[in-house]
Amino acid sequence: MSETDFTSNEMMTIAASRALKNTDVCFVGIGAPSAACNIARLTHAPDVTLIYESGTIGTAPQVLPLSIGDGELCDTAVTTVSVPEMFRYWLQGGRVTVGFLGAAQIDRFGNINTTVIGDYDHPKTRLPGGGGAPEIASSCGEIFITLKQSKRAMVDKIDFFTSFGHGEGGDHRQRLGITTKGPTLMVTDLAVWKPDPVTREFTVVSLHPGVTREMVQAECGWTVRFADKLEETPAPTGIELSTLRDLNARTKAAHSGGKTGEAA
Amino acid sequence: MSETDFTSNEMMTIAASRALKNTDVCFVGIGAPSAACNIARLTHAPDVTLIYESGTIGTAPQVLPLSIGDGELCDTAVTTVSVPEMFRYWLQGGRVTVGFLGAAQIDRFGNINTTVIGDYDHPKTRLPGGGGAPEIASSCGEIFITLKQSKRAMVDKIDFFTSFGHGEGGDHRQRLGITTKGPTLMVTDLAVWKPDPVTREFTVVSLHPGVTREMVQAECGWTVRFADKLEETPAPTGIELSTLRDLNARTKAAHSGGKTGEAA
Amino acid sequence: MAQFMTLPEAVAQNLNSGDTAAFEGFTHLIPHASAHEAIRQGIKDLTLVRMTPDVVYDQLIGMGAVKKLIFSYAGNPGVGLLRRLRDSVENGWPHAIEIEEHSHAAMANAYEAGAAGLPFAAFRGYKGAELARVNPNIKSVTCPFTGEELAAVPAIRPDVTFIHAQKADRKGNVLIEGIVGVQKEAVLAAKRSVITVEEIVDDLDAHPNACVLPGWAVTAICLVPGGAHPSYAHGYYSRDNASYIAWDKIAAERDTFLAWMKDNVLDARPEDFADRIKHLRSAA
Amino acid sequence: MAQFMTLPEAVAQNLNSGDTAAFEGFTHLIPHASAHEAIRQGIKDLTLVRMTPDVVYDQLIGMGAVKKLIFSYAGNPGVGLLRRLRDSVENGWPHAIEIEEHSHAAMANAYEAGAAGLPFAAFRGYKGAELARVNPNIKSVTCPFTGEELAAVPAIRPDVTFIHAQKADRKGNVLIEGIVGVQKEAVLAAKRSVITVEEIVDDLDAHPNACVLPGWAVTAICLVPGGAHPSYAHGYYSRDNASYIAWDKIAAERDTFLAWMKDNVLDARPEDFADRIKHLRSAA
Repeated sequence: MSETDFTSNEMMTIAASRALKNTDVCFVGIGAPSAACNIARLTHAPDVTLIYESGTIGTAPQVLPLSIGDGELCDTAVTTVSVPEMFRYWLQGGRVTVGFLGAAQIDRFGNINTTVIGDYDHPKTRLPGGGGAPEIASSCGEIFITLKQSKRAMVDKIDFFTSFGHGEGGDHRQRLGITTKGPTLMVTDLAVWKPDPVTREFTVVSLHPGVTREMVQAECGWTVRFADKLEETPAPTGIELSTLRDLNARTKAAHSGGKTGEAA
Repeated sequence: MSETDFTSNEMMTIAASRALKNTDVCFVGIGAPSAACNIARLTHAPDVTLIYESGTIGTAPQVLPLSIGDGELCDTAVTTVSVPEMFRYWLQGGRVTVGFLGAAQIDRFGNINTTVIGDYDHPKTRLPGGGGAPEIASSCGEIFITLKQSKRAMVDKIDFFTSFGHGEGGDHRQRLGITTKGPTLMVTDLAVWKPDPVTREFTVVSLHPGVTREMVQAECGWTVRFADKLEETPAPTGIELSTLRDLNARTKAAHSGGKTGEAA
Repeated sequence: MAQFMTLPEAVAQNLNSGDTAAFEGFTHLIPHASAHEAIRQGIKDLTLVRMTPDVVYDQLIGMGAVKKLIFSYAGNPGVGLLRRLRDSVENGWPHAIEIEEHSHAAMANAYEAGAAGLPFAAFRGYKGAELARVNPNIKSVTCPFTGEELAAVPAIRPDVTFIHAQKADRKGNVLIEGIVGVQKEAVLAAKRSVITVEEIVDDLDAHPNACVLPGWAVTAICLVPGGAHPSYAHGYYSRDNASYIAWDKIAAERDTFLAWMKDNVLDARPEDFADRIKHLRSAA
Repeated sequence: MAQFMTLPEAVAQNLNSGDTAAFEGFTHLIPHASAHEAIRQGIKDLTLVRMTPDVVYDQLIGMGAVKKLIFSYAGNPGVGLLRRLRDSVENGWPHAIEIEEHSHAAMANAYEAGAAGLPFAAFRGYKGAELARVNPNIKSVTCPFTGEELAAVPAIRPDVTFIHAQKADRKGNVLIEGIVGVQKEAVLAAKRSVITVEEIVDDLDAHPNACVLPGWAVTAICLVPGGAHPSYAHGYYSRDNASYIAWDKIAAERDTFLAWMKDNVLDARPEDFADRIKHLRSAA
């Protein structure tokens, strides 16, 4: 049972959610990953452990949090620890199997920039910065990335190496003494990408339903490589889609309402 | 109002208790110091903060604990933290004004041995070891010591430097880069001792009521120095004595009782 | 030893122009009232420290109170970028600020080292990350046992840390519950601390292992109900999300920003925060 | 992922002769039942780690299960010295054990570093203390910012850590309350962990910031009511002080020691602990 009427954003979130296993311990990055991680939890991976950098471990929010530090993350968590403990015992301690990151700018090797557009000292656009990403990228067992494709986001050369993916490719991680796998999956609104086993360049392995190679290339700033055996991403199932839509509806209802908001 | 009928142990505990101020934050060492610290809290220093290395901060036990980790220390504490936090944030953080130590063996410069009697590798007697003492001795603002005098305990040369007092005397602490004051007071069952301002050798400044210089020397393994102006320790007041005796009675009642104790 | 006083008194006594100051909070319990009071008192040349500078740091920067920012993630949480910070960094308005940028792991470890009285923190980090190129305060140490090279950053030791907490008892012991962030470390790392609280109670009624700061480890406590608005205080009131969204528009232009600051900060008082959270009180 | 099993199964699956093992607890929640099971299974050549080795380590040493002891304070709490440890160190009975001795600060930091996945811990310690002369695992590192020299010790990384806790839920999440000691760190620092608990419940009902070990960070959970006897379990039963006093006499002679071990350990079972604490149950 699959639905044919879904948006590319819905497809992205659902395809990303499928990558998480029930036994994973997942460090949930800011933004897009949060929806994917919670859909995984609400569908095929009810026991997946979700960790947010605010210190909430094993959280199970009813609605998507507005930030990584919402009260509901704490209310539904197995435990909430201090931020130093989170980064020392839980992330650096090597206990997290998957780090799920978004990206403002990314290159073909999964290196991510969320720091600046332009020169660091005189930036064209000052972005938020790395937050937890630099050590999520090196300490988690592997890294999943999810983002909406655009030529502005997927670039030949990123302006700043906020977090390290596969560097210049090949065994660059090992040469830096990083023992974790790094980016092993990227899910966009158009396709599923995996790194080439040798070069580590992200390669399209699956096109979402209705998406062509040309559409993927049109929204990517480098020359896209496609796998020899290119698959089609299974469309969202009815359950996946209704779970996502219910979550979004609950989230919208919970976070809107008649608040004045004039005195920030 | 003072009592004339008291034991030398009672005099020791009470004289030691007088050294703590209401504003002190005191790290309470194992053994003899515990009674002195709690008598201070129960008499002139009701707001003194007592810390035990088990992680209990601001504790106010009704009876003397059997160990540094009794449940009552936690029940009456302002908060109970983990042992790593205790040693990192609270002791090393420089927040403790007084460390109160006992001693199995001590020399004239307040260096303490609780590790071995005899050679370290082939000891005559294996003692418990340093526990918290090495860093209590260097991290607390100053160190108070209390012990019952004997030639076996107060020796010319200690067998092992478990914790550093004034080393060889003089500015030895500063030469090692230790910025805290070290031992500033020693209270025995016979006298009150303070370090000479220059040599740092412990010097008797006050004899307990009824104690002579000869009695102090008879129970000390080095040639005792006496202050030019030797005072007499004020005898315990009625309140001090009744507070101590009540505490000891409560403690005895709480910790005895008809328990079998056969299956340790 | 904690002294109870008004927030204007606490800021006047504990925050000086030129200080290194942390107004800490991790989405939860952001000390807005304290930052507003600092702005009202015209404090300048601050070196501001915080893992997650958000709206309130945007305000301090936009008002020209900040010389330098030490941080790891600067954003309007759940909304987007900080427009006053961008205007300063990209266009130099009202003046350019100096930036010392770290990762969260580095900042968390640096606060922890500060609380522990250590001069630096060592951690496994910054591998392949470019911040190590642009931030001279990222160095390394070598493990004397394994030879592994680890990242090292200086401990954070603010002159003063401001936090907001749920409650204090009459002896000045302070309870923080829920997402506790890095506030305990930020207070213990600082020379002085000012804590605004939702209420002052006879008994904290705290779990034995809850996050409690003893009164003798705190400098000043100020009763400011609602003092974390528009962020939230777990058990007291929820986040005013509309205010975060509104901020994006207010901060977009210098004029609207300055007008808003006059009405809501310069001409306001700490007591006004209580009104701002009335509609956000927890049902509990 | 935590597996529920019997204590004999958990010891058989997780403790091997030659392992480095920590049976941790800080006066509170000492895992006596686990140590007795290890003795019954005839495990040998252990490197035992603990800040405060007490009666239960005296028993392991006296039974010849121990090759090396890493510790910072060895005593019968509130009573005196450990006579079986002394007999081993002073007289080599049943054999001499190797000693690696630290201060509490060093051990606490070393566990913390182990939990944090670091190879070593740096702290301000051992100044003027002679342990640095006799223990080659005490080295130093230099702060790359201030030049200050700090003490360094290797992280503790046991093959297996045993602790006793108040309760677990059915997903294997474990709650420790009261004096929490260094147990969380000891579990997280270890490759494997075995946790005996007083009870298994549907809901931990834990304070959000209480000391909880998630089930996926734990190897085995065993229901052993009374398993901390003669130490105590906060909220469940009090310390059996008479047993600690009695131990001093039992351990004084090799014969009385061996006889006691036969009756109370070798010929006993984990289920016997429940009886031993019946008279010590908290009124609550």
